[in-house]
Amino acid sequence: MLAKIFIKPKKGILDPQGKAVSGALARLGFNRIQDVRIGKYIEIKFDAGDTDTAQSDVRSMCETLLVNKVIEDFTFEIAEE
Amino acid sequence: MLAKIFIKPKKGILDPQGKAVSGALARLGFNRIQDVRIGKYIEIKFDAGDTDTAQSDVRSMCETLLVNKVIEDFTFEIAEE
Amino acid sequence: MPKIKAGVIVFPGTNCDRDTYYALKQTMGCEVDSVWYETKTLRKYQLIVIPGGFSYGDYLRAGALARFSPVMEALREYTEKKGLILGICNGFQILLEAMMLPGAMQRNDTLKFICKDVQVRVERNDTPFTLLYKKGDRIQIPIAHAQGNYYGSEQTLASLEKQNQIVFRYCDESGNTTEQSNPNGSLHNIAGLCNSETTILAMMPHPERASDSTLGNDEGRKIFLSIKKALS
Amino acid sequence: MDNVEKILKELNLTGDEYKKITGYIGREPNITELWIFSAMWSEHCSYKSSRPYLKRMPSSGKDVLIGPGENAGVVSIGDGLAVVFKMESHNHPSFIEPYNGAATGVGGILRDIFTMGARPVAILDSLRFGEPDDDKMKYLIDGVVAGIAGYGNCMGIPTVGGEIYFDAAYKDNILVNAMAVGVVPDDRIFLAKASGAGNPVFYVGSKTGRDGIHGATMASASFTDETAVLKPTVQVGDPFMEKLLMEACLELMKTNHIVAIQDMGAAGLTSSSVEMAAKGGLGIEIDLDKVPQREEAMLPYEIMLSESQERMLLIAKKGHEKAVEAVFRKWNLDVSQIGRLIESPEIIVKANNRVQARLPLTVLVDEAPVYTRYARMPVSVTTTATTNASEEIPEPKDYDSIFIQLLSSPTIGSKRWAYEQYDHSVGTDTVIKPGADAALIRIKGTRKGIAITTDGNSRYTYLSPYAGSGIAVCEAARNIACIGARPLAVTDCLNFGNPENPDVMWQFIESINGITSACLAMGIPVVSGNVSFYNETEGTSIYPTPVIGMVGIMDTLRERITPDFKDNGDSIILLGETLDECGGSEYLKLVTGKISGRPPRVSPEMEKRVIDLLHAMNKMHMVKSASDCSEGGLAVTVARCAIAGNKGAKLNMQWRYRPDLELFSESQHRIIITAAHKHVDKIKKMAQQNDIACKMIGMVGGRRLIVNNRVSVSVEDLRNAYHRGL
Ligand SMILES: Nc1ncnc2c1ncn2[C@@H]1O[C@H](COP(=O)(O)OP(=O)(O)O)[C@@H](O)[C@H]1O
Ligand SMILES: [Mg+2]
Repeated sequence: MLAKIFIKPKKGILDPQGKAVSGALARLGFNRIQDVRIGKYIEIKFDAGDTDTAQSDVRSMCETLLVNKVIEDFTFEIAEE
Repeated sequence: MLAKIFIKPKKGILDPQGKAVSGALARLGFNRIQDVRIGKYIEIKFDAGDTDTAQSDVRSMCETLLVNKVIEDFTFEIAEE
Repeated sequence: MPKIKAGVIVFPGTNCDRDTYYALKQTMGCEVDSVWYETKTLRKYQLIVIPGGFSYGDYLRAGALARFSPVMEALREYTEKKGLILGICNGFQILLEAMMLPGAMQRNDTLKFICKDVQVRVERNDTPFTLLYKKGDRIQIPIAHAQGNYYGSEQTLASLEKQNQIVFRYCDESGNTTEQSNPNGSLHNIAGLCNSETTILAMMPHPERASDSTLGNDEGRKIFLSIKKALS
Repeated sequence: MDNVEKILKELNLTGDEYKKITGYIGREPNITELWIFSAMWSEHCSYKSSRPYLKRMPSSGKDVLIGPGENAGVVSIGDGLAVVFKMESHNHPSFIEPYNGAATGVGGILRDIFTMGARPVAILDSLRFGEPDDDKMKYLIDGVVAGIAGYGNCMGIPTVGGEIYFDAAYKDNILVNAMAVGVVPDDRIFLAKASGAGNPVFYVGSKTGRDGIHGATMASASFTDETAVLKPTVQVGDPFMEKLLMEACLELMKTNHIVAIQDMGAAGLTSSSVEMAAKGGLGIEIDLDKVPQREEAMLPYEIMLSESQERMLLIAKKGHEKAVEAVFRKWNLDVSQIGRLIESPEIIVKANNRVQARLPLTVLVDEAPVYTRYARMPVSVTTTATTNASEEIPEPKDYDSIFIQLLSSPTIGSKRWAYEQYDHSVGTDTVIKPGADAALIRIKGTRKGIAITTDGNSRYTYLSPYAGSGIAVCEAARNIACIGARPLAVTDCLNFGNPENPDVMWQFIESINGITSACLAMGIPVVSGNVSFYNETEGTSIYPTPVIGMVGIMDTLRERITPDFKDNGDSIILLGETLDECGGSEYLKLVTGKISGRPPRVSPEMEKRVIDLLHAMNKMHMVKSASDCSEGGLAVTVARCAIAGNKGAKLNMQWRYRPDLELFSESQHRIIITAAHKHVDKIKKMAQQNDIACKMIGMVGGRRLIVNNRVSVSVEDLRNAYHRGL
């Protein structure tokens, strides 16, 4: 299986990196940027019996290790490769 | 528009962070992990006349700034929010 | 003989500019300007230093945002006239992002910021930056970075080796370039690179922190003295 | 207001306090006003449980330019220069989000320094964690260390020292204290004291979000499950922004455009505006619509209470507005004139063209409640602190192995794993780096150096807050002396449990008394500090943990001493007396797992004599190396000197006590020095004249550390044990 995990800063939480990149894009002439948020993209290849197990495995990986729930939100997708 | 950009380490490039996370997941008991790759997830909200312009804008943001093509690959999606 | 004129570029977030300024004055006795990142020409200088620090907070990738500053245009023009450029730490990262040297920096393979003294071996002394060293000299010098893990594709590495562009490599106390002595995972133990014309030197270690015996180490001093000699 | 009780509870105000408020202002406060009160009257801002006791500490001295009360203390060091320093805690935020909690702690203390016009030259961090053996604690440790590194490194200010202790008492309440030191010309010091009614008030730096709205309240409450609900308010630090803010402020401070400046720390805009105006005896009017905002639809109280980082409030001179704005624009920073000073001593807060709050400043500042809390000696002091520790320790069969275990224990072992992540050489002023007894920072353009250290052993303070706190001062002074400097002044960070608990209050008062008597005896003033109460979780308090930050001065860098053994054949000399004192020691804990017994005896008078003696001997160029004895005792000190110098040593002890007790006793007021053999007689004589015990205990040389017929370990093995890491 292949899990694709998308992590981003929670709403309301300052994202200094996004802010800096937003400024840089504007200086480069992309001047209709409203907001930039930068997070992590994680791909995990793993074995799991079926999609349901895979779903619950990935959720628990996110919650225990991959995501800092105090400041980040996440979503994920699972494909059978 | 909302662009979702997925950046990951190029194939063949050692990803030390991915390796560390893979080890940590194994220690947590997720023992059928084959590979972990860690990259960036970027969301950009911006104005663009139509999807075609948006497409080409985002591609050029990636190629000029957001992605370092020596070590990274990217894909993106655009939604009309 | 007129005094050498050097410029130290200051980006928002640069933080070794004052250290570098001081070291240039102390070692080379040259005239030094702090050069604001919006400057449009560098014609009056014989040496430009891009110092260490966290330009634009090192956000996105170290050096990625600095690369688009106005002064970088001026720097390109300056290279055409064969002026000398020394990039230290963040300066190295910026030169890579600006594609003035090949390759890219990844995070240290320890995944941590590392600040300590390391040993590097001088691979060539026929550059303006190293002419007072002997080839094979081993010098102790501090590093302080989170992204100093040099990566180049196989072709890039082959060409760097072939053209002899590797100026410093991490090594052990006996001068051997072992895996153990490589602090950050850099391919081919690369700690410093030059361009093929040897007018640009980019290095992760900080010579300005190893140029004053009061600080317990002046083994990097000869880099500045070499430049002085080359320009005189 | 409906439901006053519920609101008061959320705001951490008591019913009596509410009554006081209505009495003073002669009406019911509205919700914005009540929030302002809750912030200004919080423990964190008002020091309502601690104020009377803090006054006991000596705070003046001939070199003190500014004592407690300003953003940081300022002490003259001659040559027209002064050092500015302070320590602060960021405990609760770091437990919730270790990386950002620690990072913003560093950011906050740095702002306190450059607010005063000083360029920060060093950071130190004093950390307390639970035992490093579970995943949660490892996560906290990694995050905190990385957060400190992340902020300080980006700012380009070296983190040059600190300390890390591990003890189960901190399992659910870690401590993260950060200290910063700056240097300023003594005629360019800026204060947070407003002047000139009509002068404009400027807001600069990051935009305001809903970050840390409960910050001051959270720091004034214990941890319960309810505090966990406050999580979304966590602050994220932006060191890049702070670097720009610092450079812009320092640039502005070279001009004559501003009259006062204050960072927005705890309780953000509220405390900075109220304090600046109140200090100047003026009032202030601010319009929240002019405050740069990051989030939509923020309520007035949210803007007033936000603890978004990297923001400053300053008062400019009327007519200089354009010039002020130009400096901040150059650095790409948000700057906005949000109000002005007024004659009448009150704060007027407007938003949406309406007055949202209007309160008299004297009530907010001077009438804040003061509590004389009930204090009582805890039972533990009589039960655990009076046992005879040495009787509980069986003599080891294998000295080598116990020695190696001690050397590699988390608290004693080298903290290289942490300080290698800190850029400690940026600035090109770090003459003595982390790893020695104290750090030494040179001041370019002079021959001077400043020495800095932090100290505080909370096992001692748990067993005897008075003695333990005195020891912290003594040890700090000794560490300063060991690198060849003279102690100058102290900043403190007093981390305690819940002051409403009489046990804790007793610990707090005893601790203040201990610091006070040690500082008085040694002539060292306390010029700044911070109190952090409510370090408890579900009713269990941490050990009382006063941390002492000390700054010393060295007139010429040539006087510096380092701990490493220098030459084979040098004599190893012990200054000070070893007693059978293993109470509260690392050795006792290692062998028995207990924290008990009487802590070592403390005598600030003797400490001063030892320090002065070392200083005198150093002036005569007789001291080749010096290092003090602290945790782990004499044996650990000798091992560290051997490792640092990469040289062995042979000790010939004349045992007064059982050898293990003598080797690992933590008696205070002791320093190990080395000297050329020809100086030994002179050294002994000087010691005798000053009534200080002095014994030659061995010689430098070889590749092993050998103690009589008990210990024999190679320097290599010592090094591996010491640097093993967690
Ligand atoms: N958190 C830390 N950050 C930076 N340096 C540290 C830290 N912890 C310890 N050190 C350094 O390691 C050395 C030894 O620390 P410690 O054992 O506390 O010293 P001492 O017993 O002399 O007070 C000192 O130089 C100290 O500054
Ligand atoms: Mg010490």
